[in-house]
Amino acid sequence: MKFAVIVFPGSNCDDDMYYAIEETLGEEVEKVWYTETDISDYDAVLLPGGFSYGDYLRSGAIARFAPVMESVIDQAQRGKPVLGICNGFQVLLEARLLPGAMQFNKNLKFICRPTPLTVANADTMFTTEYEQGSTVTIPVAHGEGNYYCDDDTLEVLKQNDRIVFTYQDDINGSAAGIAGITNEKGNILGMMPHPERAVSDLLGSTDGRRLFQSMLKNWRETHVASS
Amino acid sequence: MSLRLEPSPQQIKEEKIYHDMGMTDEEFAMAENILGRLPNYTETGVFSVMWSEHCSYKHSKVLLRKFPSKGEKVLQGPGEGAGIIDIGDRQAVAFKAESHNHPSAVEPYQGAATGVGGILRDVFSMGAKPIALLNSLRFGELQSARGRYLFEEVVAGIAGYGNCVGVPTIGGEIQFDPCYEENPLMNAMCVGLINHEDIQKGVAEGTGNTVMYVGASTGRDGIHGATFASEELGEDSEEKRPSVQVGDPFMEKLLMEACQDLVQLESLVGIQDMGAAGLASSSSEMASKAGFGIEMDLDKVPQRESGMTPYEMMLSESQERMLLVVKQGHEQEVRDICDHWGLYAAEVGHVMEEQNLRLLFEGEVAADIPADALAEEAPVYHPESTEHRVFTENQKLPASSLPIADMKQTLLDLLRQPTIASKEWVYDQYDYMVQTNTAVQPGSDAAVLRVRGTNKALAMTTDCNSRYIYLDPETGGKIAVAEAARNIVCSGGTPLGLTDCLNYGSPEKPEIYWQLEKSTDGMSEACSVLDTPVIGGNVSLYNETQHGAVYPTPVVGMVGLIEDLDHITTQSFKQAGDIIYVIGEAAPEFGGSEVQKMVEGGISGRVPELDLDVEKERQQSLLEAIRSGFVHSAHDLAEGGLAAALAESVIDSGGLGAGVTLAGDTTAALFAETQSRFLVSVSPEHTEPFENTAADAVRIGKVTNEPTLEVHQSSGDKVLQADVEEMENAWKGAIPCLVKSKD
Amino acid sequence: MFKVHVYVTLKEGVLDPQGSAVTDSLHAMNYTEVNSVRIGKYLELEVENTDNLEKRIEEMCEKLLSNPVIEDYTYTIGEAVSS
Amino acid sequence: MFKVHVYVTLKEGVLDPQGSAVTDSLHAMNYTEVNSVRIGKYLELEVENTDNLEKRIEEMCEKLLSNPVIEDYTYTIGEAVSS
Ligand SMILES: Nc1ncnc2c1ncn2[C@@H]1O[C@H](COP(=O)(O)OP(=O)(O)O)[C@@H](O)[C@H]1O
Ligand SMILES: [Mg+2]
Repeated sequence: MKFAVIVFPGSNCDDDMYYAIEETLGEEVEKVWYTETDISDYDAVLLPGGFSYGDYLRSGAIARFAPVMESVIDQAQRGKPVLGICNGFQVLLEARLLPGAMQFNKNLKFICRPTPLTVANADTMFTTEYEQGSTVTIPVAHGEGNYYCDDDTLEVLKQNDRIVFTYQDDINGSAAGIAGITNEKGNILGMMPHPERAVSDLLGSTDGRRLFQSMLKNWRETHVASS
Repeated sequence: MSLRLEPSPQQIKEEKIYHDMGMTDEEFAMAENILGRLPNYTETGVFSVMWSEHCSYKHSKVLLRKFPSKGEKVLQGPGEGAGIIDIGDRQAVAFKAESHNHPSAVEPYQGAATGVGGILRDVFSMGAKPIALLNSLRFGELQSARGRYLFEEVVAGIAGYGNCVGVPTIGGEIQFDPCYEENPLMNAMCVGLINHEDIQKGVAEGTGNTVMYVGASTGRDGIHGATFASEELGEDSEEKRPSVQVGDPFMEKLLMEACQDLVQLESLVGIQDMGAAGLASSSSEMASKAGFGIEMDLDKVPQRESGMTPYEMMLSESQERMLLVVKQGHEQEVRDICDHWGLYAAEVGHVMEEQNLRLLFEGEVAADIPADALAEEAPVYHPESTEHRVFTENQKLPASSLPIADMKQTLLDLLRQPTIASKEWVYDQYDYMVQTNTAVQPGSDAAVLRVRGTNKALAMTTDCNSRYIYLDPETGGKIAVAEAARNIVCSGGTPLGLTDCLNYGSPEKPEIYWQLEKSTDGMSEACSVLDTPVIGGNVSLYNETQHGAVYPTPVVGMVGLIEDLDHITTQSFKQAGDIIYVIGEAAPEFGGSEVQKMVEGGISGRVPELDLDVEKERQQSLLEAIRSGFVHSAHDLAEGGLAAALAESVIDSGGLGAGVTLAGDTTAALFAETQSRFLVSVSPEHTEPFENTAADAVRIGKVTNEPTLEVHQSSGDKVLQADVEEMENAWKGAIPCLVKSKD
Repeated sequence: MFKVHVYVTLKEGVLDPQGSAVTDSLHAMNYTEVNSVRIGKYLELEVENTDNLEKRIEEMCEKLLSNPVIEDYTYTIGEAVSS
Repeated sequence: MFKVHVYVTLKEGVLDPQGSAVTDSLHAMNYTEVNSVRIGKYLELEVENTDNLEKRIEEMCEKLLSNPVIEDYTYTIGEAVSS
């Protein structure tokens, strides 16, 4: 499986994402600079966390218009797995690939800490290696992670099982404790916590590994099935 | 040139306009003498910033020479952006600390943010990749609204900048004391990783080579920042407010990435950041170090505002800028890299044989000064020194014991002291995990980062208990170094060396100069004995207001090498049944201690004694025990003594407790801040070899499964019992509670 | 050249954590006459005269300067200024 | 009750990194007619009628709503609204 880690000017968790794939999956992974216009060669697209363009104006707002995004949107619409973590999630929201928007954390401060999450849907291509309802500890690191959407949208998310991770404590004010959601088709996941920071005991948790393993497993299954 | 409404050289001299720039009559005369004519306005400005305390160290140079700065592993000592120490495998660490006190007093968010930006550039301009940021902060008490405002904004500024550039802020220290109320301290440290072959220097050599300017354009911000940092904060500091610089961490991130590519160029001759005194210092220093000159055409300097004068351009402290020298004909290589990162690179001048800094502007020579005169030949002062009366008086005081009746209440109160209390409220705002190397997060004695691709790790810490230094500068200076080393050792590392950041009042006051002298003596001695060379640092003087000077605060930033990931050790207890030891015996030493300040409302008397040989011996044996795998947890005893250390070791242990029995005077055993002591836990099967290794270790009790801390006297009487939960609430709740209180 | 002023505000009904915090601080400072504060953005653009100036500004606002999911915008075109 | 509008802008000469990044982004999106963007804050306050309304608003602006070290502010008092 071949992963693309999209790199925008000012991206800062791109290396972390790269290493997480390399170290936990041993699969092919490349950093793709924001000026690329065709990423159809890759099997999955990873939008890394941290910041992009300094997160000026609104997190993800400027990155959303980077040249590479046209191809990202195209691939996403064709059903390729797209994972946006933290800033990547914000970019997906700005690009309207996922519904809603981010606001400042309710305490108005950046928050960095390992955070207990509930796996609210273990039946997505990103989460099959988790158990439904289980607790995983994955760090967050964000200033704008307070997820907002209107009531109708929230209802749709709930009805269609599109809420994938929720915070066990209300750390940032997110609607319904949302930490991660998918699109309708289920091939796009946006989440604020950083699974790529939870891939080794040395760093304090390995709970993020199963997310990447799920992606690989599901890709292999569909790939083997279809070929 | 009437377009600039600048005073003529004659006017500058007659009306003593140089006084406004911080130059004395003698200094102006020196400048006149060097030039053999009267300096014009631009030249006077350039002299004044280059000869400011901040850039020239004119009052501290003599003292800095005492620091041992050599060592087998030292690849780069003081004199460049950052010092560098070998860590094996052709890798090295580059690190440096720097103060941003005055800017932080005036505009705390931006002051702190640009402090972080500046220290990062010092490190990545050496060719290193920044892997960690630390800081050392001092504020007034949090009971005051201004103290809280500065504290919150400085922390937010550090977070805002560091998080955005993607370098983890993994550690630091904070103390609160009324002496910092008006004059907070903001010291930032950066640690970078570098391959030996990538080490760069800030030199401009080779006649004809091209001088290039990369990064943000130059604006009118921060003009005279260096002079500003060399003056006392007074009423008119408000007026200097427009000199506040605003940081652009996004630009910094691009610059940092670009530099990592630029240093790979064969054709790169030298590189230096534009820090204090901006273009003036980077150009003259690069020329002077190389023994060449630079001619710069100021019309080519990227400018953010129109109508800027040479004076303004040379003195601007706009952030996120670098000066490069590249071999003639290879400019395009630099441009290509910069283009990739979306940065603008301008050719602004060239290296010349004649060792001058020559500035052209609108076709005329705007300044022409020998580079050495600016960078090397600043006046050196040997200020007068008089023993500080605080020391004299406190030495006479008899050792006093503290009347403590309720041990438990005292412990809980101590845990609530903001200097001891958990700093989680602070580091929660710092991204301390980005780059995914953080093996020991903020909260333990030293933070630990693995070195990716190796089995090694680096431990780092900042330290300085300025109360000791205030009462007894020499002993306090030794303690600052020793304590930093203790923190490194407790985490399993060998101290490699240190950077310092010397924050004092006005050196022109003999008693302050004496503090500076004595404390650096103490530090030097400790560095020699503990084998921790000083590889860089920074001096920040004039930290005083009409209410007096801050405590002398020589912050120590230390880095240590952990040779095997298995040696990484933290302070929390790990396992019920483990045996608890204290290395080193307590004496009734309370002078300058946290408990004294709390109980008596102030500090006085003699500070704890420090025997450096004992210190060294204990550090070495503890390290050996750790490396042999005997030690489950290690914590140095510092503010709040053994009581605070025991509490901290149980609070983060995930539900464990401890039961200990203490011999002798319980108040001293629990709360004294006697030096060279450690709290260690060891699994039962290793007690024998551990005791053989750590000769001064005394068994005091056991880690238990009950989440309580129990302390008994040897008579069997219980002196203290506290639930982990109540200790944790006191310790973790203190700062959030103080910050929320509004008066 | 025109100076264009863009005002971006949170949609009605969207909570404004920053605004609430500022309201609380004002109350703590005894400005109890303030009932509420909502915080938005104020952008000043210098724009060359072009065809369809208004349409282009609206596009910029919708695409980049505001996020229509939670924000509204208004703008005014100021006096022509010499560049 | 009055609706008060406060506009907080960066002082002239103070760097506006956000504004520059937005300008660059607009250019990349082909809005090259935009010469510059400066980003400030726009606050809407609902304030009960009090004596010295203007003075109190100015105080709030100076103490809390703007940072006088790097920012300027202006304000307008809108129509009275029923609370
Ligand atoms: N207190 C100190 N101890 C040791 N070295 C110091 C000290 N202060 C300054 N230095 C060294 O002097 C050199 C010049 O310092 P500085 O002017 O702060 O550098 P920069 O302009 O790069 O910030 C640096 O190499 C620095 O490490
Ligand atoms: Mg520097």
